[in-house]
Amino acid sequence: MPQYQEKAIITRVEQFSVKNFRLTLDSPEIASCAKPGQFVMIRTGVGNDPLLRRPFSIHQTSSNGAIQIYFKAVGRGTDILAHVKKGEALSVFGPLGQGFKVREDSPAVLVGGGLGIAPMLFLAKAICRLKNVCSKGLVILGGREKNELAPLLDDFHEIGITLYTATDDGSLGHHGNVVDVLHSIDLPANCTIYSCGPEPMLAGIADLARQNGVVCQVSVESVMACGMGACLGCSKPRKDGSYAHVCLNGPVFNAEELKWNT
Amino acid sequence: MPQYQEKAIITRVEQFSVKNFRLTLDSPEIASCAKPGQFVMIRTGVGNDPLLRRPFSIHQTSSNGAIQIYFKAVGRGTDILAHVKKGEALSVFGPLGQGFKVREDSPAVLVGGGLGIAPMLFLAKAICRLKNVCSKGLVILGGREKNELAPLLDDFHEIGITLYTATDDGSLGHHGNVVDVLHSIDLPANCTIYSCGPEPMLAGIADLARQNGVVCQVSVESVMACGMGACLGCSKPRKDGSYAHVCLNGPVFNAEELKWNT
Amino acid sequence: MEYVKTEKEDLPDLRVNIGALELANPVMTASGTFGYAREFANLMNLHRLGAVIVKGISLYPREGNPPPRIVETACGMLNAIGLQNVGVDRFVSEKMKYLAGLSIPVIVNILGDSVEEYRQIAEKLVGVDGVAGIEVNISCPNVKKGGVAFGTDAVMAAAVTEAVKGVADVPVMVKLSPNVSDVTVVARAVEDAGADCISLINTLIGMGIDLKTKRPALANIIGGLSGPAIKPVALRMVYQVANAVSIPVIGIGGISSTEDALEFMLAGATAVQIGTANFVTPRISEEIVEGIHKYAVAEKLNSIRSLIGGLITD
Amino acid sequence: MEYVKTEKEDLPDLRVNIGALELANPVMTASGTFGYAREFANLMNLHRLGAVIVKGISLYPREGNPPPRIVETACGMLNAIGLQNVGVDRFVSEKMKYLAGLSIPVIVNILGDSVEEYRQIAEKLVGVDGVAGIEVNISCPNVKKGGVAFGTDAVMAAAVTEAVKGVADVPVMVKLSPNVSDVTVVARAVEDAGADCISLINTLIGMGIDLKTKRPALANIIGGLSGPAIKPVALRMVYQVANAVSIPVIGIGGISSTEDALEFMLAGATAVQIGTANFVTPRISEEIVEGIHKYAVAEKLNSIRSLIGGLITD
Ligand SMILES: Cc1cc2nc3c(=O)[nH]c(=O)nc-3n(C[C@H](O)[C@H](O)[C@H](O)COP(=O)(O)OP(=O)(O)OC[C@H]3O[C@@H](n4cnc5c(N)ncnc54)[C@H](O)[C@@H]3O)c2cc1C
Ligand SMILES: Cc1cc2nc3c(=O)[nH]c(=O)nc-3n(C[C@H](O)[C@H](O)[C@H](O)COP(=O)(O)OP(=O)(O)OC[C@H]3O[C@@H](n4cnc5c(N)ncnc54)[C@H](O)[C@@H]3O)c2cc1C
Ligand SMILES: Cc1cc2nc3c(=O)[nH]c(=O)nc-3n(C[C@H](O)[C@H](O)[C@H](O)COP(=O)(O)O)c2cc1C
Ligand SMILES: Cc1cc2nc3c(=O)[nH]c(=O)nc-3n(C[C@H](O)[C@H](O)[C@H](O)COP(=O)(O)O)c2cc1C
Ligand code: FES
Ligand code: FES
Repeated sequence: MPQYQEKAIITRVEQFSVKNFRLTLDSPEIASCAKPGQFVMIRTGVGNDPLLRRPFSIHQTSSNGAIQIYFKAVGRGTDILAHVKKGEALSVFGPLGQGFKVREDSPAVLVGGGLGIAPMLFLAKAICRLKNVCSKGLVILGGREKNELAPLLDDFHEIGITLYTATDDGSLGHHGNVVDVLHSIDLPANCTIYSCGPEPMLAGIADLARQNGVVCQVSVESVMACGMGACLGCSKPRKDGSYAHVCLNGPVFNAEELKWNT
Repeated sequence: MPQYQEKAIITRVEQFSVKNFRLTLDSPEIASCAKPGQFVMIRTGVGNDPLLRRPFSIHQTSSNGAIQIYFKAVGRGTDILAHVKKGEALSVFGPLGQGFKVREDSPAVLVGGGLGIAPMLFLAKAICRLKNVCSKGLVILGGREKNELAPLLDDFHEIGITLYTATDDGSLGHHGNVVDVLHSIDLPANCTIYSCGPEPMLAGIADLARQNGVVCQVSVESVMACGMGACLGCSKPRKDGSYAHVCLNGPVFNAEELKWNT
Repeated sequence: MEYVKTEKEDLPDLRVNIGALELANPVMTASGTFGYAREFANLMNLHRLGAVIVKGISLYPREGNPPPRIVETACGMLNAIGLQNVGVDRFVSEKMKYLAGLSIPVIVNILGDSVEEYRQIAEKLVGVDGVAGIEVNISCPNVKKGGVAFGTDAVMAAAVTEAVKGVADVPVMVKLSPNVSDVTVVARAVEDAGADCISLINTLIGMGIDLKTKRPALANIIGGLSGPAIKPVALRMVYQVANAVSIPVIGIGGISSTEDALEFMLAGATAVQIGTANFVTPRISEEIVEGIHKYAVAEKLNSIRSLIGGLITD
Repeated sequence: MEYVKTEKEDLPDLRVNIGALELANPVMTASGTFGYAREFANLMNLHRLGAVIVKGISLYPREGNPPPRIVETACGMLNAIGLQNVGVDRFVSEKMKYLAGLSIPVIVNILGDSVEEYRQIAEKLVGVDGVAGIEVNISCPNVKKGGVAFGTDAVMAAAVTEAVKGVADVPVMVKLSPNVSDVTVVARAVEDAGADCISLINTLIGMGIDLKTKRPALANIIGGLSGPAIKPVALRMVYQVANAVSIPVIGIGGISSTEDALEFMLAGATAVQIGTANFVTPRISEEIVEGIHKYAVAEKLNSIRSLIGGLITD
C-alpha cells in the first residue's frame, strides 16, 4: 500500500457556503493510487501551531493527477484551510486507511450526511463503472440546508445514479434527514449500504441495515495524530470490547463490527 | 504617552530585493502621534507560533493615517511578514520607546546602515522642517549592495538634504561602509550624529563622535517580549554597570550612556 | 481602602474570594508580566481587573541578569530576568503611591534568599497603604541562591509560609513551582503552614541553545518557560492541587483567552493570573474580564463561582 | 547480526556509540511514535536510521485506554494511549521477524507493573534475534499502577535497572521521567545500578479540558505532553544529566528538525530520538539524518561526535 508525502499545489478553491469549501490539489502520486473511502492528512499551518495534520476524505480524483477535498471550517485548522489561495502549496500525506469495499452484484445505496458527502462522490464514480451495482443503486445526500448540497449535485447527476436529497430546513429535497429517506424508500434487494456522516446518523443507518438484513459499511471519524497506525491514538471500541484503529482498520468499517452508542 | 493596539490593514506591499520589503499600513492612531526613532510591535502569525510580536522602527508616517515599516526577512517572523498581501490585517502596537531628540541649531548628520536606514527617513523628514538643522546637515546610507538602497533614494532626495551612499560591494556610492564615509568627510561644526544600524557600526560611530567631540544618538536593538517595559527582557548594559531597557529608555540612547564592546 | 465592587444585585456576579480578599472578578495579572501596572494604564481600564500582582520584590535592589534575558520557544518563551527590581524600600516609596490610587486590589509578589529575608520583606509591607495581599514566590528558577530550593522542598516552603504569615496583615498567597515530583505535597505543606491561598504554576525550568554560536540562548543558561506551551502542565497541577487542599487555588500558566481562563476554573481554580499573554496582546486581561462576563451571561450563570471545580469526570 | 555501517573512511563520520552498541548515525525513532517501524517502510528508507525503538511492550497484552486518547495542545499534544500492545510473547513471535530483517539496530522499549515484571520481560527478550538493546520505560505517565512511581523514585528506578541488567544480554538504556524535582538524582541512581545509557525525556504530565462538555479532553483525564512545546524542558534536563553522569545520554523531546537534533548534541546528547515529529512529517527522521550529514560536511567535521557536549558556557 503506497503512501506519499507530497507538496501539492492548490489549483482551485471553491467556496460553497460561508463555511463549506472544496479544494483541488495537484497531487499526482496520491491521485494515482487512491481508493474511495481513503483519506489524506493535511498540514494546515506553517509553524508548529496547529501542530498536527488534519484528516480529510478524498472527495474525488482525476486522471490528470488532481485530488479534491470537500470540507467545512469548524476550528483552527480548517479555518486556516478556508483562507488558502490558488497557487499556494499544502503538505498532503496519503492515501491512508481502508476504503469502501465495493461489493459486485450488490446494488449500492450510498448515504452521505453533512460532510459525510465528501467521500461519496469518489465512491459513486467507482461504483458506476460496475453496471449492476449502479443501475439499481441510489445515492442519498443530506445537509442542513440547500447551499450545502446544491453545488455538488451536478457532479452526482453526471454519473447517472438515482439521487435523493434531504435538508434539515426543507430548502432542498426531503424536509428531514437521510435516515428518514432511507426508511421511506424500498431498499433494492440484496443491496449494500455505504455511508458516511455524523455518528448518530451512522448509528441509525446501522440499525436500519440490521433490521433489513443488509450489509452496511460506515466511514467513521476519530481524532488522529498520525493517520497511519503509528500513534494508536484513533481507537474506536469494537463490539467485542477490543479497540479498532480508525486510520488503519478504517475509516470504513462493517457497521456490525463497531459498538454503537444508542 | 499614548499607545494603541490597532488592527491595521495593509495598503501596499513593496519588495525591494529578495529579502527587503516595505509595508504600508493603515494605522491612523499610531500615525497621529509617532515620533522619529519610535517603533511598533507587530504580530506576524495567527496561531501561537511564533508567539511574540516583532519590533520594527517606524519608517515614515503620512498625514492620511498610514505608517510604513521597512524590513528584512531574517527568520520565522519576518518570513511570514514577507508573504502578507495587500488588504490583509496585522495587529500593530505602538508607538513605543523614546525616539531621537532633535537638537535645534545643531546640524544633523544621519547615518543609517543596513536595516538601520529604516528610521532615518522619518527622522530626515522631521529634521528638514527645521532650517538650520537640515541645510548644513547630511544623510549617509549604507548597505550591502545597490538594491538595498536604490529604491529608497527618491524619498530622501525629495527632502532635499545632502545624501551620501556606501555599499559593501561598491555597486552604489562609496565602496565601503558608512563609517569610512563619516571619516572621509568634514563633519559640520557643532553637529549631532543620529545613527542606527548593526552594533559594530554604531560602536565605530560612537568612537568617531567621541573623538570629534560631537553628540551622538544611536538607535540600538535587543530581543523584546513586550516592547513596553513590562517584562524587563530587553536589558542593555550601561557604562555605569546598570542595565537600560531598550524598549523604555531607548531604542535611542546617547552613545555615551551605553557600554560598547570594542 | 475601598474597591469598586460588583454589587450583589449585578448579575452575573463575577466576584470571587481568595481568603479574606474579595475580587470583583477572577482575572489577575501575573507577577513579572505586568510591570507595576502603570505601564498598561493608557492601554486599558485597569479598574476592570480583579487584581494586579506586581513584579517580584526582594529585600535589596537587584540589577538582574545580563542579556540575553529572553528567548522565544515553540508557543512559549524562556526568561531569565533575574528578578531585577528596586528593592522593597524603594518599591514602597516610589511605586506604591500610584498603585494605592487604583481602585483594585494590589498584591505584592515577594522573593527572598532566606526565610528571614522573606519575613523582613513582609514586615516592611505591613500597614503600607494599598497592599491588599502578598504573593510569596518560592519558585523563581532564575536566582541561584534560594528560589528553587524553597519551592521544591515542602519543609522549607512551609517555613517561608509561616514566617510571612507571622507578620503579614493581609492575605498571603503562596506561589508554587511546577518543577517537582508531586506538587500536592508542597501544596499541603503550605496550607498546613497557614497560607490563605495557593497560586500555581510558576515557570518550568528550560533551556535554549543557539546553534550558530554554540552558546546558550540565555546568558543565565537556564530560564523559566511560560506561555501557551505550558498550559497542559499548569491545568493538570491546578486540578491536582485543587483536589488536595481546601484553601482557594489560583490558576496560572499559558492563559491567553477567555476559554483558557474558564478551563482553569473548571479544573478547580477560584481565580486566574494572566502572564505571558500580556506581552502578546497588551489588552488581553481586560478582554478576558469581558469574555468571562459574556460567557456568564450566555450560560445564564448567577455566579461565576458555580464554575469552580465543575469538571465532570464520571 | 550485522548492520550496514558507515566505514571509518567515510567522512564525515556520523557513527556514535551508546554503550556497546554502535549506531551508524545519532538518529533514532522514539518509542510509541513509530509503531513497529514497518508502518514507515514505504515512506522512507528505514536502513538509514541510526536505530529504531519500538512501541512499549508489557508482559501481558494491553487493550489501552478508551478514546479520546489524544488531544492537540499549543505546539504539542497530550496522549493517553495506555500502552496498548500485544504483550512480549506475541511481540517476539509476530513483530520481531520483520524487525530482525532490518539492517539497523532495533531497541525494545519495555514497561512493567513491578520490578519482577520488568525482569520477566527482559528475560523473554534474551537471545531473541534482532533485539539490539532494551529501553526501560520507568516514566510512562499513563498507566495507573507502576509507571510514574518508578520514574520519580530513585531507589525504585535503580531496582528496576538492576533487575533488567541482571538478565539482559544487550545494552540497557533507562528512560527517565521529566516529572521530578531533580532529574540528576534519578540519573545517578540508574547509572550506579548499571544502566548502559540514559534516555530522556519522556512526556510531561498534562491535562486538557473541553469547555463545551465541561469534561477532560482525554478519557484518562491526564496524559503525556510531547512535541515542540516541551523542547526547552528536555534540553535543560539533557544538559543537566549529561553533566551529572558519565554514561551516554540520549536526547528526546520536541525534536522536529536537524537544528533541534544538533542542539541536543551540543547539550551533551550522544544521540537523539524523534517522537511526535514523526506524526507531523512522516519522513522527518530520515530527513534529519540527511540534515546532520549536510551539517557535518558544511562544518567540515571529521566526526559528529566532536559536537557532543560542545556547548560553550564560559
Ligand atoms: C477519516 C476522516 C475523514 C474526514 N473527512 C473530512 C472531510 O472530508 N471533510 C471535512 O470537513 N471534515 C472531515 N473530517 C473531519 C476533519 O478532520 C475535522 O473537521 C478537522 O480535523 C477539524 O480540524 P480543526 O483544526 O478545524 O478543528 P479543531 O480546532 O481541532 O476542533 C474544532 C472542533 O472540531 C472537532 N473535531 C476536531 N477534529 C475532529 C475530527 N477528526 N473529527 C471530528 N471532529 C473533530 C473538535 O472536537 C472541535 O469541537 C474527517 C475526519 C476523519 C477522521
Ligand atoms: C527597536 C527595534 C527596531 C527594529 N527595527 C527594525 C526595522 O525597522 N527593520 C527590520 O528589518 N528589523 C528591525 N528590527 C529587527 C527585527 O525586530 C528582527 O529582525 C525581527 O524581530 C526578527 O524576527 P524573525 O522572527 O524574523 O527572526 P527570528 O527567527 O526570531 O531570528 C532570526 C535571527 O534574527 C535575530 N534576531 C531576532 N530578533 C532580533 C532583534 N530584535 N534584533 C536583532 N536581531 C534579532 C536572531 O538572533 C536570529 O539570528 C528592530 C529591532 C528592534 C529591537
Ligand atoms: C518575563 C517574566 C518575568 C516573571 N517574573 C516573575 C516574578 O518576578 N515573580 C513571580 O512569582 N513570577 C514571575 N514570572 C512568572 C509568571 O508570573 C507566571 O507564573 C508564569 O509566566 C506562567 O504564566 P504564563 O504562562 O501565563 O506566563 C515571570 C514570568 C515572565 C515571563
Ligand atoms: C502517542 C505516543 C505514544 C508514546 N508511547 C511511548 C511508549 O510506549 N514508551 C515510551 O517509553 N515512551 C512513549 N512515548 C514517549 C515518546 O517516546 C517521547 O519520549 C516523548 O513523546 C517526547 O518526545 P517528542 O516530544 O519528540 O514526542 C509516547 C509518546 C507519544 C506521543
Ligand atoms: S491516527 Fe495514529 S494510529 Fe491512527
Ligand atoms: S521588551 Fe519588555 S521590557 Fe523591554
